[in-house]
Amino acid sequence: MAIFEAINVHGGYGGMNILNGVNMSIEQGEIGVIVGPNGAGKSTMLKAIFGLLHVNEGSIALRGEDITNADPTVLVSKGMAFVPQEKNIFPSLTVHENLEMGAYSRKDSFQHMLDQVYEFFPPLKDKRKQPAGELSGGQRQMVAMGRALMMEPSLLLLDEPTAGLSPLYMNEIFDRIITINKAGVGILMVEQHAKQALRIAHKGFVLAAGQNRFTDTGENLINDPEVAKTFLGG
Amino acid sequence: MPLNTLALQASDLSCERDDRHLFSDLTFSLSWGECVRVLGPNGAGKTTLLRGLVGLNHYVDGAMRWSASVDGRPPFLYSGHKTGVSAHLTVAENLRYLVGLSGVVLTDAQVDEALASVGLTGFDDSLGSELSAGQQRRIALAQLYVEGMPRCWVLDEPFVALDKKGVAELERHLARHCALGGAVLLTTHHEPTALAPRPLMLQGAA
Amino acid sequence: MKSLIGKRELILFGLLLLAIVVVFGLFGSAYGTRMLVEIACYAIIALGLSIQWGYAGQFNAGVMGFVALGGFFAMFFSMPINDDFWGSDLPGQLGGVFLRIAIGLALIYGASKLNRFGLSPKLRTVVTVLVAIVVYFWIKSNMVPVTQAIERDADFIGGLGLPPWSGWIVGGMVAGFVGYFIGRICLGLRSDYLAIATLGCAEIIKAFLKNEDWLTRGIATVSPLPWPVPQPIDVGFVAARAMYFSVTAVMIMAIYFLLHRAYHAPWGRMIRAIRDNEISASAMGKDVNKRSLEIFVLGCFLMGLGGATLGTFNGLFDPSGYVPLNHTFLVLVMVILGGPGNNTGTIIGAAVVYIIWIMSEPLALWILQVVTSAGDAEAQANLASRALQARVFSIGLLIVLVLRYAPKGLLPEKIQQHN
Amino acid sequence: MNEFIFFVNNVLISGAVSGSVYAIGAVGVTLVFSIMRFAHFAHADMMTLGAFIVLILTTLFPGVGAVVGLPTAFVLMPIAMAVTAGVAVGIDRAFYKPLRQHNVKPIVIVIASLGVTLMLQGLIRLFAGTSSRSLYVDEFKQIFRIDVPFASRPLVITEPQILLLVVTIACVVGLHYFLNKSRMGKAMRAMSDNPDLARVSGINTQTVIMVTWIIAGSLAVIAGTLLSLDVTLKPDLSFFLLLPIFAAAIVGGVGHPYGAIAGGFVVGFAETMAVFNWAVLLRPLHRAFPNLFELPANLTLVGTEYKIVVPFFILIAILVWRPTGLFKGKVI
Amino acid sequence: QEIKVGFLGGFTGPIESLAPGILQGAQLAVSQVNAQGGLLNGRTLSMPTADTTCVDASAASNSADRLVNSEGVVAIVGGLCSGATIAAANNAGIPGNVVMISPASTAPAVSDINDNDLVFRTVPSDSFQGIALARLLLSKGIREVAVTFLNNDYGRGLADAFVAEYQMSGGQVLANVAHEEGRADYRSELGNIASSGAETLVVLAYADGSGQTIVRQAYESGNFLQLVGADGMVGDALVNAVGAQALEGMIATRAGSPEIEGADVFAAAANAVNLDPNAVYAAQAYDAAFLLALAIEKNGSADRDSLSDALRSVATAPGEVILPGEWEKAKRLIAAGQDINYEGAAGSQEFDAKGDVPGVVVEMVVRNGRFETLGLID
Ligand SMILES: Nc1ncnc2c1ncn2[C@@H]1O[C@H](COP(=O)(O)OP(=O)(O)OP(=O)(O)O)[C@@H](O)[C@H]1O
Ligand SMILES: Nc1ncnc2c1ncn2[C@@H]1O[C@H](COP(=O)(O)OP(=O)(O)OP(=O)(O)O)[C@@H](O)[C@H]1O
Ligand SMILES: CC(C)C[C@H](N)C(=O)O
Ligand SMILES: [Mg+2]
Ligand SMILES: [Mg+2]
Repeated sequence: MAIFEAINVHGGYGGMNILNGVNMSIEQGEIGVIVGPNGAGKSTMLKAIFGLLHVNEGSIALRGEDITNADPTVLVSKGMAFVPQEKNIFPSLTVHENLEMGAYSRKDSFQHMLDQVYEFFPPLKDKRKQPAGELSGGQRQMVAMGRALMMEPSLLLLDEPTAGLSPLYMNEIFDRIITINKAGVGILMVEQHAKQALRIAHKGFVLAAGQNRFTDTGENLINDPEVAKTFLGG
Repeated sequence: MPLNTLALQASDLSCERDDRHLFSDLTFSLSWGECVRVLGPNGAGKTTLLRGLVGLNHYVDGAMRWSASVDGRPPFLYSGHKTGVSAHLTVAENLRYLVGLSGVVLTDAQVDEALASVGLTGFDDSLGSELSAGQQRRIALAQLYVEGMPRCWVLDEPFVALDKKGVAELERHLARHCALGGAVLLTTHHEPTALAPRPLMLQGAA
Repeated sequence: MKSLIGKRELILFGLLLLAIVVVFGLFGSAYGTRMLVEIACYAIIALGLSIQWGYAGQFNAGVMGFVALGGFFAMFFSMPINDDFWGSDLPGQLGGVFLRIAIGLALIYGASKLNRFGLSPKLRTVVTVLVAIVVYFWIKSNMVPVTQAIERDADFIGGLGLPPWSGWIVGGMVAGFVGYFIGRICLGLRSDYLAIATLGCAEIIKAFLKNEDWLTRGIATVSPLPWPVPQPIDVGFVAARAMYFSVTAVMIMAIYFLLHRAYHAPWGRMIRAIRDNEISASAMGKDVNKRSLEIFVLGCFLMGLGGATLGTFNGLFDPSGYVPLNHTFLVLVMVILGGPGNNTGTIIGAAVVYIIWIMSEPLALWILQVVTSAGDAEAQANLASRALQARVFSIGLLIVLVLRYAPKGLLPEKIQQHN
Repeated sequence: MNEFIFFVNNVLISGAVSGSVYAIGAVGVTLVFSIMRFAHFAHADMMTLGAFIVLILTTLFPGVGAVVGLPTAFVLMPIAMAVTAGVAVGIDRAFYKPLRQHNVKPIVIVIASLGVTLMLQGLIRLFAGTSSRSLYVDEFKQIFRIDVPFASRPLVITEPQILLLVVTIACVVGLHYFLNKSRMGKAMRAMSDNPDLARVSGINTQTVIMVTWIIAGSLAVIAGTLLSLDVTLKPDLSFFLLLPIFAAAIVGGVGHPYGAIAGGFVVGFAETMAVFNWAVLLRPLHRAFPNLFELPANLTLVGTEYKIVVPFFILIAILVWRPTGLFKGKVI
Repeated sequence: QEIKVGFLGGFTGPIESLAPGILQGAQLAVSQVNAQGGLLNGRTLSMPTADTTCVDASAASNSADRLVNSEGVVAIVGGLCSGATIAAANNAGIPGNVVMISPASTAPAVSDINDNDLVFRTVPSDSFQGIALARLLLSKGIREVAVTFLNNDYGRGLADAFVAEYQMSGGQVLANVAHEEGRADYRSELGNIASSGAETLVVLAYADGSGQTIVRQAYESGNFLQLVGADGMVGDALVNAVGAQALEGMIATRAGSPEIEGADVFAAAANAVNLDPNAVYAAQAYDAAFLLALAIEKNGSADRDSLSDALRSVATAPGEVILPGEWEKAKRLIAAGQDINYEGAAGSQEFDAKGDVPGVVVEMVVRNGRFETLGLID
């Protein structure tokens, strides 16, 4: 059974629809990657999934349970986590507190996750007590990822997690994502580093103008000449 | 007069933050027609350096000399890691505002033209907050297509959030700019293909 | 252009007329005419706020201060000349003080320009502040004996014996002048800051008028004030008030006409463009700051003017009588209820709200009386003044209700397509 | 020595007392601002409201204080805090929340809060009249006159002043721990930083807003009650507090709780120092060297009648030179 | 039908505890008139009230406007606070041609209203009380004082009169500071005053307003050994509010009733209706109301015209003496065309050209938690 499935999603900001029937699904333990040009609706789709904007038509389900237009707080408690594309940290909170906020709705101890995040992103460990706003662009991105991992989510939505990261860290992040994924976490992420991302993806979705243009395995999409030409930049 | 051949001359720059040296004894220059890319891993101090050079922070010590500027306008065009796009202004207003910082006033036609160059045709009345991340980046980049802007560009991570086409177009534009005698100082983690910037390593980085 | 008066306006006017007739019937025509004049004065003030808030989105929470300034100048210009003062050597001494003030200001100004002579801006600021402090004490020590002498020997300096309307105009101008300074400082900041700053400014103006007894007679009130038309003592209440009303009515019409003209001129188009596209002034260059400052000053001018007409009509100048409730919030409700930026709406709003304001007292009194069903006279008197407080509540309630259910007011501003 | 005691009494103690009131008030304003992004003008009236509730309680249950040895009003204050907190939450639900959900500009909510100000004042006056009242219903204020060696004047401090200072310190410490150690406190800071991300992190923003009002309301009651114990209770108390409190909040940097506390004391001390007659302190010097200089009887910066000018000028100066406040507030 | 004489007083605001007693004094006169057959052929006298709030001039003139224009009163008893009286007279009373008799407005400025002979008072001016207060303090050996006065017509007028006399007779005024009504805290003002070194504080203000707060805080500060007040501060409500131990020994003055027959008659009548005859200005209010009733009867109609002439005629000698309560007798005499001369509860009420009356000032002191009258000051 698909752990996550979105069928024919229409939605947008205010009156106008940005998404015009998007379909997506990923199975337990899969990585899905969304690629597409600027303004295609990738971020909008993630927001729609996470209940941050209204879905006018279509349905979204998590492990078969309908979560269309559910409140983000509910989704978090159902094991979803989301790293937005921008403004994804709390700048005046320390790195440590940022991570704690990630675990806000956890009632149990999350010390092991803290350790794990610091292990994932060693630069953060030194800067634990520093306000996250004082970090460099890449370090912030790490904080954002770390924050999302704190809930030990079963489905992780990532909007351009590698933006502004050095190639070294980008590869690290992809490795981490694979590791997390191996542990059984479903991943749905938007990437502009499309090739690298599709390489680790089980499924790829190419969005344009709020609709699926191509949906296939990562492999196939990379090898599809049309996709490569228009969306992966040669 | 070195200042006429150099867009920027910086010598003995140093910066200390969090009780550690991000860089020290950094000396470099940027000539017209040249593109320099500041290199270093995350947290190396690239952003700090650029902001220090353009006067947005006081952490960077040392001598920095920009080429002389025309009638009191800033001698450089800076576009930051954060795009500086205001959520409450429309796209056109945002652009006017940004170029206004360099003392340039645009006609409606010029606005349309610049927006078209970055693929934002038709968005001029949308609010900044109503744009996707890549589109916001494009507003900031639209100033690079405006006539009469300073010729020395300081760009922090200009490629972030751009799609493949956008990246390629920007690379081409930067290359063209240098070929026409402009100067570019940038940071990016993206490996450019159509552009061959001179690397400037920030040493001592973590 | 479509006809100026739409159906909605007609209905509102009709209802308003009915309400006015009812008031005349219930409380007599002396009271009724008085209400009309007060409505007219408040309408002028409200127009001032309406263009600030409606045209330019500036929220001025210090209407009271500008109104009080107007009231003061109405008094100052129109009161007869005080021979105790002018006949002594006090005017000369006071002139000396003013001369010193002028010298002091020149010194401060000079200090603030020291950077031209190579002083670093930081040092210049320090020097300027020091100079300002010294000048302040110098003037203070020179001024206090003179003002005390005036208070002792002449009560206060009295008026200038000029026609009231001259005071009205000067009052408006000074209000505009004060508005200019506040605007210069606050218009570029968040709108809440403008609100707080104007609120504070109003209190300062009031404190000044209350405590500079040599100039204003302080809390001891000045009355009666001369009118530009015959006064009740000569022709009776109704006739005198009716004449006063005609003067204010003419003023409103003139202001209305001028605003209408300006609004449809290029200046007005620019203003609307600024307002419609909202905030960040700098997006379109310095002109925006200038335009919004103009609007702010114009608004303050109207408030001062209205305040002056109101002051003259009340026949007394009592700085402590200026309270935010009557002179800031009441006006605010008039504007938001009437429709910010819509002049017709604002005038109607002024009338509606003023009638509600007046009527809420007897209404609340009646309710209170029914509830407590008549105690002794003392309790009755007490009830009456409690009922007065019902006004405070009803104005507050009106504000939140309008904001929630009719955020654009009774007569929303007509958004015309321009360009 | 006497002169020094006089200085302590009139500047240090008074300044600390009014500073505390401003600080507690400004914290409330600043918290509301940082969570909901609007200047809550009705805050000072929540102080008055709280004090009136205390007054009602004190009239109903006089003598409670005698049992504990503290003023009755102080003992009953927690009940009023609970009530006022409830009222604050109710006001938000009824008046601010609908506007928020309509996504109006913040200034519109500011205007609504002015409306709420008037409603609160109207109600208070309608039921309690306009006169001033004492919160000491059947007791009298305890005054401590502490004799100091080498001085004939005693140090004077009253019971409510001591309570106020103690409670202020307790509030500051408590707030510090709450904001930095507790889950909810951190959530509040998170929400003030980035409300959208707070929602995404699973923070229930409605709850945070509610808690904010509860804290703001309770703090308002503390400030209002202790101030009224110290002076008297009047329905229009709030008008005199509004400006200093906002000045304090802005001086400290809006949205910055510690800044608000510092701002409160800055404004408080500035006020007392501005109206203090500095000639008093120079008198000993003058006595020692009578011919050195001439000492005027009155050397005050501004007359007491212009006290209100002090916060205003501080406010303007900050707006001109450093609109983000001493501690770099959130937004300008 | 009814004939209306309005009562204009500060029922709320800084004399709210004094106003009720004053109103009752006036109402006593009204009820006596009505009980003894009413006026002008059996019409009854009624007394609508209006609140001036004492300190807000606009409120005062609005209330007076209402009495004059909406209620249609023939005359007015009031106002009480001087500022309110002046505002009401200038803006409603005088333009409306309404006679006003104030039972309490003591400010010298009231004499100088340009009033077409419409404004009177049954209480002596503060130029009188101020002198009396100055002499009283000097006679007690108090030679240095600090003065703080309410910044209005009353406070300022009284302070001027007091300070002039006190300094002329050798006293020293170390500080003379105005303060403003309605604040919750006067400690900075008091601090400033105390910095002058004075140990006696003269507070010229109102008992339910700034006066109360000031004496309370003056006591708390411990900077003053002796508190002094005037008519505005006299009232047991003040003692109850501030606390007896704080006020014990406070000295005050007020306009009193001289030892005349009318005073005793009034006292008896007042006691009969449970009204404290010594309540501040109750007797004066009684006189004002009674005089107005007499004047209306004398004038022969409920018209406002020529009422002030009638008032002067009934109030001043010569004429058959009328004492408080003697309404039937007065009516009879007036009907018979005889001249009468009212000799009232608080004085003989002989109006001078400005509408003022002579009178006496008494010394008060707080003892055992109450204001006690010690006797006339000469
Ligand atoms: N406001 C600040 N206060 C204190 N330290 C800061 C502040 N801003 C940045 N830093 C620190 O300075 C160092 C350099 O940051 P900078 O932003 O210049 O890095 P960068 O090279 O641009 O990195 P990236 O590629 O991730 O953007 C980092 O370690 C960061 O934590
Ligand atoms: N808040 C908003 N209100 C209205 N329209 C919006 C809003 N945010 C985005 N849009 C519009 O929705 C479309 C899709 O935006 P979205 O952010 O989903 O793009 P994206 O695919 O994530 O692009 P990018 O690669 O640039 O991040 C864009 O055309 C944008 O203008
Ligand atoms: C009632 C009195 C205290 C009034 C006071 N004598 C005054 O003239 O204002
Ligand atoms: Mg996006
Ligand atoms: Mg960077």
